[in-house]
Amino acid sequence: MSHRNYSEKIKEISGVNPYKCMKCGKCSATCPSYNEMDIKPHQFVSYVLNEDIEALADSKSLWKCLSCFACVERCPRDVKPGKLIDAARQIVVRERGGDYLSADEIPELLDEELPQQLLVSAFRRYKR
Amino acid sequence: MKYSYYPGCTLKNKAKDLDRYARTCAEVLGFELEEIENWQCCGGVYPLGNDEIATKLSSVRVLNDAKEKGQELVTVCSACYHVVKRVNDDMKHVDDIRTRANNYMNLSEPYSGETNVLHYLEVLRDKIGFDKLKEKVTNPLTGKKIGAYYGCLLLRPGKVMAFDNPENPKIMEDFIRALGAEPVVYPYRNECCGGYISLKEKEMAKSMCDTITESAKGFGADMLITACPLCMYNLNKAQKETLPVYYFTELLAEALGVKEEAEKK
Amino acid sequence: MQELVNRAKELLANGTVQRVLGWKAGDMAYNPEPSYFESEADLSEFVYDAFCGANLSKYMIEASKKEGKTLVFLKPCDSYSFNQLLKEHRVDRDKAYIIGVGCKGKLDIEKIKKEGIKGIESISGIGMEDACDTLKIGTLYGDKECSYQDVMLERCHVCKGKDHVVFDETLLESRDTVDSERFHEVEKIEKMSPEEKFQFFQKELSKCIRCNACRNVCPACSCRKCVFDSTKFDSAQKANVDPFQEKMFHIIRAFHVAGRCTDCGECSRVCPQGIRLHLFNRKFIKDINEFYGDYTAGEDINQEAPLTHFEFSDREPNEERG
Amino acid sequence: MQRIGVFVCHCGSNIAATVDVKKVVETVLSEPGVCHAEDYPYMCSEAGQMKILEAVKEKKLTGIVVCSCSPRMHEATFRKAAERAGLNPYMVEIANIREHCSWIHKDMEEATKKAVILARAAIAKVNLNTPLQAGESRVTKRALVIGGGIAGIQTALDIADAGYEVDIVEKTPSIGGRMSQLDKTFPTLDCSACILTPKMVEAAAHEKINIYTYSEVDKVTGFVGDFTVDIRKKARSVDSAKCTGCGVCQEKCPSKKSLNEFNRGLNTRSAIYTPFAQAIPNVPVIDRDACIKFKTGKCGVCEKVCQAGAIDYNQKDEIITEKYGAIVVATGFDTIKLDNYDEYAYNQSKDVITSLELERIMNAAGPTKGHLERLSDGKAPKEMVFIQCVGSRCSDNRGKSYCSKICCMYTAKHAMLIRDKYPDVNVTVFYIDVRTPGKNFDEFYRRAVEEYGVNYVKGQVGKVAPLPNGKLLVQGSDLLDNKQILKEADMVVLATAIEPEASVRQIATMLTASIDTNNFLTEAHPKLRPVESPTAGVFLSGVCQGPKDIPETVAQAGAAAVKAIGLLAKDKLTTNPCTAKPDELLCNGCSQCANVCPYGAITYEEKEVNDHGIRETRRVAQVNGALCQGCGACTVTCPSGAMDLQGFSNRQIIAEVDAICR
Amino acid sequence: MPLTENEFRPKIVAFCCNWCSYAGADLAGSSRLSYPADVKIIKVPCSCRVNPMFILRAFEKGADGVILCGCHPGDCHYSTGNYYARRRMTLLFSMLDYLGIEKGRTRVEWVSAAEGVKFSQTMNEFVEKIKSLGENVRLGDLRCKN
Repeated sequence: MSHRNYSEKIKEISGVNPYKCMKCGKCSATCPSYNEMDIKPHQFVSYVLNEDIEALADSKSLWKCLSCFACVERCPRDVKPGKLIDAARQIVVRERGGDYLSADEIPELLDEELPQQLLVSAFRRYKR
Repeated sequence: MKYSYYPGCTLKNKAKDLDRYARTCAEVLGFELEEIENWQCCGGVYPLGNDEIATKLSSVRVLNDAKEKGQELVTVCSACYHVVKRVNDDMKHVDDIRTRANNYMNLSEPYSGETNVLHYLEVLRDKIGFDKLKEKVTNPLTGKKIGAYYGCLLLRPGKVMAFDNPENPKIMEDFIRALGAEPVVYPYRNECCGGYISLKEKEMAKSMCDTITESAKGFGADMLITACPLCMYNLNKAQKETLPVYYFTELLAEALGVKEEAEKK
Repeated sequence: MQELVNRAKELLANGTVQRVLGWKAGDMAYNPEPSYFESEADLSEFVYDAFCGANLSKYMIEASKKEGKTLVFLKPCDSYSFNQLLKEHRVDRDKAYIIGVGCKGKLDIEKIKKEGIKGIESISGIGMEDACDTLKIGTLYGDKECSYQDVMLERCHVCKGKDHVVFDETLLESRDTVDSERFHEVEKIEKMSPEEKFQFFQKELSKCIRCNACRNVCPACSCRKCVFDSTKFDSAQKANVDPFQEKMFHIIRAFHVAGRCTDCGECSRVCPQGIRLHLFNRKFIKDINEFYGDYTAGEDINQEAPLTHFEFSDREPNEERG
Repeated sequence: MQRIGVFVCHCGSNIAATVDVKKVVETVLSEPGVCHAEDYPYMCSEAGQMKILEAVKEKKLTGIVVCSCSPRMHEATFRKAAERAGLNPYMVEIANIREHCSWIHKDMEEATKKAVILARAAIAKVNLNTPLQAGESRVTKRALVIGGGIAGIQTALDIADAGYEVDIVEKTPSIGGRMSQLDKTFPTLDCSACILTPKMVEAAAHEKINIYTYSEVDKVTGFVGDFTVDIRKKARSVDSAKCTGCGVCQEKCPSKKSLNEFNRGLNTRSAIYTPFAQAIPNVPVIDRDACIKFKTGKCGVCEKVCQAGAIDYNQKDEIITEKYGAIVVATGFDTIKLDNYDEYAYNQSKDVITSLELERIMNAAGPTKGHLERLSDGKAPKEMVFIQCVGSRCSDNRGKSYCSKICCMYTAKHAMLIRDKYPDVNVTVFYIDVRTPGKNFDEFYRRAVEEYGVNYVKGQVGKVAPLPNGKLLVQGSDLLDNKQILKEADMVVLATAIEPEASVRQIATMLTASIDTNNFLTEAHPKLRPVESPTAGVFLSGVCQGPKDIPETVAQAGAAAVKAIGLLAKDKLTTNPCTAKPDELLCNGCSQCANVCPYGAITYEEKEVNDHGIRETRRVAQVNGALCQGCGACTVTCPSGAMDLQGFSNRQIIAEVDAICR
Repeated sequence: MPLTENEFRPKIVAFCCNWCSYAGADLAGSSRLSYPADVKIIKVPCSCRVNPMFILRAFEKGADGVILCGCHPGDCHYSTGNYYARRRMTLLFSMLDYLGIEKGRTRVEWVSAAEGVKFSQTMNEFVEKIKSLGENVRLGDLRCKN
């Protein structure tokens, strides 16, 4: 797929209209993972609009987003940056198979208390 | 009153406590939780993509099961509540998802979001009533200063979850008050514990949990309560010694005087 | 029946009324017709039996223009029509002397014929003094019998009640005749698929020959000049030339009487083609009851009519029924 | 048969770029009745109108169709042109081929086709038009101003100075409005009370102005030039004629726990109170919900201490009915409720306040006597944070989609005043954009930055978290430095969105003035008629029409006054001749039409008619042309079609339907 | 949108009240908020001016959809007109449904003078709806169809 197509796909999967963003930065002010991210939440829309999908796909931010929906809740323009980044992650996972988490590394990540849902959700989020 | 009950995977395993206290207390409070047969895991995370259908089907099955019985659906785990409620909202409002999900499911009658999804706390608030609950408390938790930890999943997105005010919730505080204890309100009670990333980003999760527990302690909490096994895990990983974390159902059982009875189950 | 004649004679004699509006025996046992009686002698032809379905209230519009009072016999259901006309200033209460007459249900000759009874010469068991449970019918082919109830007019099965809403005096006992649910037929149609509904009405309405009998008999349809006869809407029509015009006529006719129709059922009774015209009016009545609260036209002349009244919280036209 | 001329306007390229006007001309020539058609770049211009005049003369036209912009724009222009040409002005119909066609379609073929159809519909209608004569109605030379803030006061003063009687209805106990709550005003920093109070006094003293405070509009009937209004004077429980305004009652009143509305609920007041020292009239009211006498029957302290004997517990609401020729709405605004913005902790912390609350705190008559201090502990703040656009520019249903317009400037004002008076206080302003169009406005904002060292940070705040130490942790972002910021503040001030005063909805309904989705009153035209409501005789002043600062409000108030004066100066108004007209021969006399007439314009008469030779007396409907406003409700109620509407007759509308569906 | 062959282009009549909806349509125009050319607007003083005869007439003459727009309840220029229109149309639409006429062919929408966006959206939706229903064959005078 071309960059344009990826960009369109992200908009489609997320249902986000990035043109609605007014660049107020409330998402970045809200995000608990802000410091861990290389591309900041308020920048997501620009990458999609500029069709700079490669940078987005290679970004650490994809894996640092908590899906805590705080940005979605507080966005005054209903842009939902969290859905946008999730869609980008979806595309990466679908296209590249997802190399962020491999089954081999699971055992060492486990401990006694770790709840099942964490494993289930990790696979949902990071693997095809 | 009889409800369909969806415990979810973790409550059958690492979070057994959350489940068995909930069931025992339901008996005391006079409502019945009828576990759905052959339920499947909700997936633990709501599939955000508009084109995700298959990943939503296990929730649709549960919802449709409750619909066929004519019951409301109760969950205890925050994650299950979140996933099932959001899928239900999709089935109600998103034509495309509804059509495609129903095509997969091939039900005798298409499912379109008819089931009402309730969190156990909502049953206490809206069906039983915190006043009534207070009357049933035999062992009030007087003197305990408890911080409610909501996390993200119960509250957000507020428009879909419609659980409580997402920025200033009070249902757990009212719950704590009904048990005879003193709620401690602190601003980070609706901030994320690190949730889903804690499998790989242990440090990040720890620092987030520290902010939460520091804030709670700062406002004088002796302990936290949560409805989420994932939050419980993360909060305990970050610290365990200075601020104990309990499932809300455990304190409920204690206040109703059935804690030991529940533990025998 | 004789009581009615006697009382009419009295009222004529003492000058209370100038004339009597009632039913006159027809050429058959089953077709009495509305008639004025100006004198005692005229009244020899007066009849009141189970075939006197005709609603006389509409005649009172013209009678109100005549000198002096007119004695009119109104069955319970007819009195609603009279009241509605009163509300619309079409009849003059002071020009009417109303005797509310009892009713044991009126009969539908078409139903008798449908029972396979042909060549009718005489019918007995139809007087108000009769038990009205079995009809004995003398025909060219011998005596036949049939159940009174089975051959009653549709409207009598769903009768509004046997109390008169307006009268000066009442005579003769009534009998309750309700044995069906009034809106049952309408509901059945409502449950059909659009295609079925369309076919159903297409079949009914394609029978229409635009004879205007329904319009002429209807007490609510009493305009001096009907829109379908005037140039006001560019809508003057005589015969239907296409299926649409049948619909147009019947929808508009029903709409014009919505909130005013007392469900007297005369339209269906007189339709020579047997079209169940009351299904239109009754649909409006049912909707009005459901959407805006129960309303019976003609029951109370001071009540606000549903189409000249509103509530802030009325339902929206696009709203789904539910 | 009419002789119709069709005139197709290019409107420069507005129409002609999308509609093939020549084709329209060519096509309509074959329509029945059309004997002339032409196009012209600007039909509304004098030269364009001359084209119409010439054609009427040459071709002996009896009807005119203009294919142009919306009739809301130029119907009046073309009717006048027809009149100049000697035609009845109501022989003109407009086909709206601009707003309803060229502006919304891109494909020329399609737009041209549609333009032809719209022209056909207008032609079909004109074929059935009949000359109509406008009637006349009188003008009551008195204006009503609803709302006694700066907008209402200015409007009333201007109308009164022109020599007309004006009544102001104000629902609170005093005139003055929001402006009286402000401490200083931008961009000059003069004291609000100092410039407002003289205006209030002037209004009160003006012989042509009559002020009803503590009063509300209950009912409005009638129409332009002739409104009848019921004003409810709420029971003050104090006799205004006797009260000397000494204030002893307020001092002695034992019930002192009611929230002080004037101070935005930041402190309390007595049950008997005047809202503020400069109140006009200086007559207190008793808040009956708080008064011990009204609640328990015991007390009566105020009555005992009042030497003037002005206290009257038995006073009742009084209804005053008055006639007006014009009504000006000046109902103003309020700040929005912040319940949807709990991330800013307004409901959780006393030290998070709105800007209007800060005005009261900064004001010498405010709850802290003008000292800047935290409401939680009375301590002086060292670190202050302002958050802009709280609830403004939100398209997510939590707040308002519009820019509240005044916040950037008042925030700069607050920042500057604080830095000026308390140089040791650090001030940080989080903004999305700083919007300062206006005379000396941007200079004002720059002074705050350059001279007063106010720290402006571009980026919205995500959360304000109260800390155990009593401070507030502000979590924001600096988009220019790409940093997340955590700042401990002592006070946080929210530039809260403004919205129209809640009562405006009810008032708009009473006036049948239209209102937009944000509850702002709609203007007759957004650019060309900004102070008039689409409802004739109703004018708009101040923020009820849209967000405005004080100079704009005063300017608009003056403009509204001029419009009202223009109306009041007329002795008679011509009335709309498009009224209902019954055909007596068809009328059944059933009264159904009268039941739906909102103006009581239909009456019944026993009248002798000659119905094709039959003479008889009938009950027939009569329409009072002065009362009828031409809605047409009666026409549909009438089953026989006896009632018709002139200018929108059944046959005319059906002709349009037929032309469109052809 | 360019015309393509064989595409079904419905005929749609929109009755708009002078005070709110017609102005709303004007605003849609001046804001360049497009909607299909299939919609043709007839101005009436108030939604209560619209006689069921007009609507049926439109269908008779070949309209595929009829929409009535008026001021929002409570905002009628004549105070009460739209309330009557609401009752009349509620009953008329219910009757048409009862006769088997597709429900989507008739609609009432309240559009204020400020709702250009809503006007355009409504018309776009309505045209889509009518397109999905196809040509009106149940309520037409077939002679009017060419």
